[in-house]
Amino acid sequence: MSGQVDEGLRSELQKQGIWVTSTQELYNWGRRNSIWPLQFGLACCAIEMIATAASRYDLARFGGEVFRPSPRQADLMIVAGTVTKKMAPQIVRLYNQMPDPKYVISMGACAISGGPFKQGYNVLKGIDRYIPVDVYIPGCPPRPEALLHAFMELQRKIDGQKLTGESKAPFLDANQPSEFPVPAFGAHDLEPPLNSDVFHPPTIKR
Amino acid sequence: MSVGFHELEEAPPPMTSRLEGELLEVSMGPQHPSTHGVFRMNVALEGEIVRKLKPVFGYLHRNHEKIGENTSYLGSMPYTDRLDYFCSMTNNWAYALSVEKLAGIEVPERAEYLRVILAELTRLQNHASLLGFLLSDMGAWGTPLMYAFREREKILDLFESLSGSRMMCDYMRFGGCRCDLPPGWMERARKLVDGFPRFLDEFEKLVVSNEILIARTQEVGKLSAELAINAGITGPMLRACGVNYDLRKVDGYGFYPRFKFRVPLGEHGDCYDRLMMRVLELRESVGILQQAMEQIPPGPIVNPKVKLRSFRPPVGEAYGRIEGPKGELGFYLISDGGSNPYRYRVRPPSFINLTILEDLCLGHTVADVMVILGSIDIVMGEVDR
Amino acid sequence: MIGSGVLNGMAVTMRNFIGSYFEKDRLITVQYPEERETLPENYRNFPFLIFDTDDAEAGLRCVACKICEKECPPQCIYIVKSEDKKPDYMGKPQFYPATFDIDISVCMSCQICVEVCPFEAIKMDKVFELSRRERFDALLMRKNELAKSNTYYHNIHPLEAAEVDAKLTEAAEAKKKKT
Amino acid sequence: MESLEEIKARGEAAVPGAKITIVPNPGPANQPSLLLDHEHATAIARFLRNDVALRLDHCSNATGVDWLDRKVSKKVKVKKVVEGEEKEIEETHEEFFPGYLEAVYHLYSMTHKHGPVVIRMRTTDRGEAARLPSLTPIFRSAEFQEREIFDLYGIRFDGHPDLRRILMWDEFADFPMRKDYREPDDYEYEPTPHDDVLEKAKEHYSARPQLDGAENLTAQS
Repeated sequence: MSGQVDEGLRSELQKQGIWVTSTQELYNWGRRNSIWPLQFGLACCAIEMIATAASRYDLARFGGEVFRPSPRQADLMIVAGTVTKKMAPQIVRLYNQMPDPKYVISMGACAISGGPFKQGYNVLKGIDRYIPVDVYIPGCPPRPEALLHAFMELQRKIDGQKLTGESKAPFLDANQPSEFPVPAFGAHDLEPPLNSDVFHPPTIKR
Repeated sequence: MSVGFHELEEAPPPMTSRLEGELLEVSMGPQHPSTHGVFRMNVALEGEIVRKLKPVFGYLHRNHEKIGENTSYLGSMPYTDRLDYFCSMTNNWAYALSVEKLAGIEVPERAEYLRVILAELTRLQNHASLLGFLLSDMGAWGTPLMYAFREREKILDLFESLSGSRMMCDYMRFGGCRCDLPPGWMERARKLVDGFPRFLDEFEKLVVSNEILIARTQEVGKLSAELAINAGITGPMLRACGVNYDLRKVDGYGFYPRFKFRVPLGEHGDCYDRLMMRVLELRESVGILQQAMEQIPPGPIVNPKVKLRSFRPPVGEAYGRIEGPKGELGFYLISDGGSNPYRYRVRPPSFINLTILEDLCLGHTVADVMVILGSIDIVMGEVDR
Repeated sequence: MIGSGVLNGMAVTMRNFIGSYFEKDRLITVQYPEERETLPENYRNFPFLIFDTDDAEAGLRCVACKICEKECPPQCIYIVKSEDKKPDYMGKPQFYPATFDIDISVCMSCQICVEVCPFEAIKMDKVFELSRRERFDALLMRKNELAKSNTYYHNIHPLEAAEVDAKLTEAAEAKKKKT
Repeated sequence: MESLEEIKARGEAAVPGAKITIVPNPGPANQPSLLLDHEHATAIARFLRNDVALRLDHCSNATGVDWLDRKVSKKVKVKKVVEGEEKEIEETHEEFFPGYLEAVYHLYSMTHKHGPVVIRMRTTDRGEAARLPSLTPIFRSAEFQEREIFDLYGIRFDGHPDLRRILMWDEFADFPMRKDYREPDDYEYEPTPHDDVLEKAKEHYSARPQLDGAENLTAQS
């Protein structure tokens, strides 16, 4: 009998016990199939987000059609479009208002890195300067299928999250921050220009 | 020591502050389900009635003009797609038209026809999705929007098979278009255009005689012709006030004089007229498309004299404009003879159409603000640039 | 009669609902990921580099002329020219890109690099399933990830690839005649 | 529509004391413009709007342009008497043009369906005196566009009812569309650096005197 159980599962069971493992599975199954996104579009990508939710691509097949206008009821924030410096504090505030567990999909080039508009004086070069991002979708704008693909990627991520143990999900860890400081408007730029607790770019030498 | 109620010698005085007649300030947006993106309005309300309304812009100000001044003329073309992201084709056209004016470039006949066809298809999908959004703002959750997006997807498919992208077409070039039609495209387009009136009929039946819609739009947000002209309002919004000013007729750019079409005009300038204006324009666009598809000649699609790289127009300035789906879309370019424009300015129709937002909303309820805003037809990418 | 407009609207909704069982036009949902639309020939997402023959390193058509790097509007291409020359697929010694990076977290799929390339070396790919959980390295496409064979190009853009091939053979023949 | 010369003549006749200059446009677009003086600009604009023959009632576009100080060096051949002999000597003259900011308006007529008539106004300098009369009392459509010009170019419009920043936040101190605007240093990660970005990168990584929370990143290397 025990020979048929796969090795990973067995070590998991040994560590956490059958009760935790099956609860975790049920819990993650429930969470994964009812991700409620925040109804919140910024720019061009938001239109593709609407197209994803509309009849052709039908996000409802993944349990994500319930777009909530209030961050208090949302699990997922799809940052769809260019984040300007004027908008960034609002986005961080919205993120802070979302209840845990919360996820962020950074949709499109602009939300990842400023994209084509990164040379602009009012464009934030990536929302991950202020809040942690779970899935990045490149593309300008990404096709609705690409958003669905990212959605499935997020579901896989949720599926892999653990309830207990060393590597438990960050939202269950009381030491992990779930709110981040909101940047302030300065005379020349946002203050601070990035949150160094969140943003860790590699140094590139050319 | 705690104080019991019986120890009070006198009852505490009643609160003197009063709420009647006081203005309640509400900030709607930038994250609001029906502000069409990141638009914000600071509204002062007396009860439910709007007494003051100040729009706040800039939440999507992504420095289009500054980037345009630092990029080559060709390099700005894909950026224009992202101005009004519903109508990349008309944006392309307006920009190409301005550069052609600036450098004195001729456009071959077939390319002009292609531009007309694509611009009218853009108008179809813009107006269709606008109607969907407007009804969605009014509380017709989902259904009309789904129908509108169903039609829009079909047009996007055409754009995709022609230009390679659903929304960001980047299709037009100075002196023509980038590539010719792929095989079978025209048949598909014809089929779509012929089938479009059915959607329109259904849509009209769905909404136009709907009592709730009439109650919410008629006599709401009335705009007088004088104010509309003075405030620079253009597009369907202007024509809903009864002013006959359509750049396709007035400027006669791009072979529009060759097509027979009427300019629908409104009477009252209220939200209902603005909504109906879109429906009527859709019907005219279908007519233009059918004529253009009949007449389109074979031939080259791009002027071979125009260099793709290191394109330098002569010193001078030009202002070109077209009738975009949202209004008069203009580009003002100053060339200093270099490879980048010295000044690159976009005249955004939806930004200027918002000038009279406060005038329209005063005295209406806060729920009407959404309807009025929806009927103006804004896209934040263009408002803030 | 009051209410008739609403009823009319309901009738349309009903017709659409019932119609969706019979008409392909009314039910357009694509069941991605099980069902995929065929992407049109012209579809473009991110650029890739073409190599001829089997060797991705030696057969690369790119000669590191840096035109695309200069023309790219959002400046997402980074090229370092090699110091030595290597014979290209036609046997002529040419420079080659020692580094060729495209930051697809910036690229806006505008196709200008393809249009300006005089060597038909860079083309647009159709892959769009590129979601990543990491940003920095995961979204920077290096030369080895970008290099794809001409056969692949023929698979994704058959008409265009045939045209390009014809053009290249014509140019090669013209050159042969000259020498 | 009448020619610009006629409009100029009639405008100057209608508004006594006004000075209108025609600015030529050498390009193929052939859209020359009228330069108005500050004092009479509003009156001229009102004349253009109300005149029966012109009726330029639609102010389509209003925008700013920044012209930096520039020096033009010209080589001029001058005849001079050198050592009792007349010689032709080449001399370089350096001419200095002080910079100014400009507001450009494109006027059309919806009544007569003609246009454009381009009018422009220039400030005396790019600093404190960057002021122009506002045309908002005449064309309502200039309201937001003049606010935008103020926001991005820093031209103050006298007579504008509500001159505030429109696109940037209120605390913002710079005028970003000016040609000499320098962006704040928010360079962090740029895997594909080019000319000016590369310069920025070098600057960024070499000296970071200001402590803005990013100093930990440079320490990583």
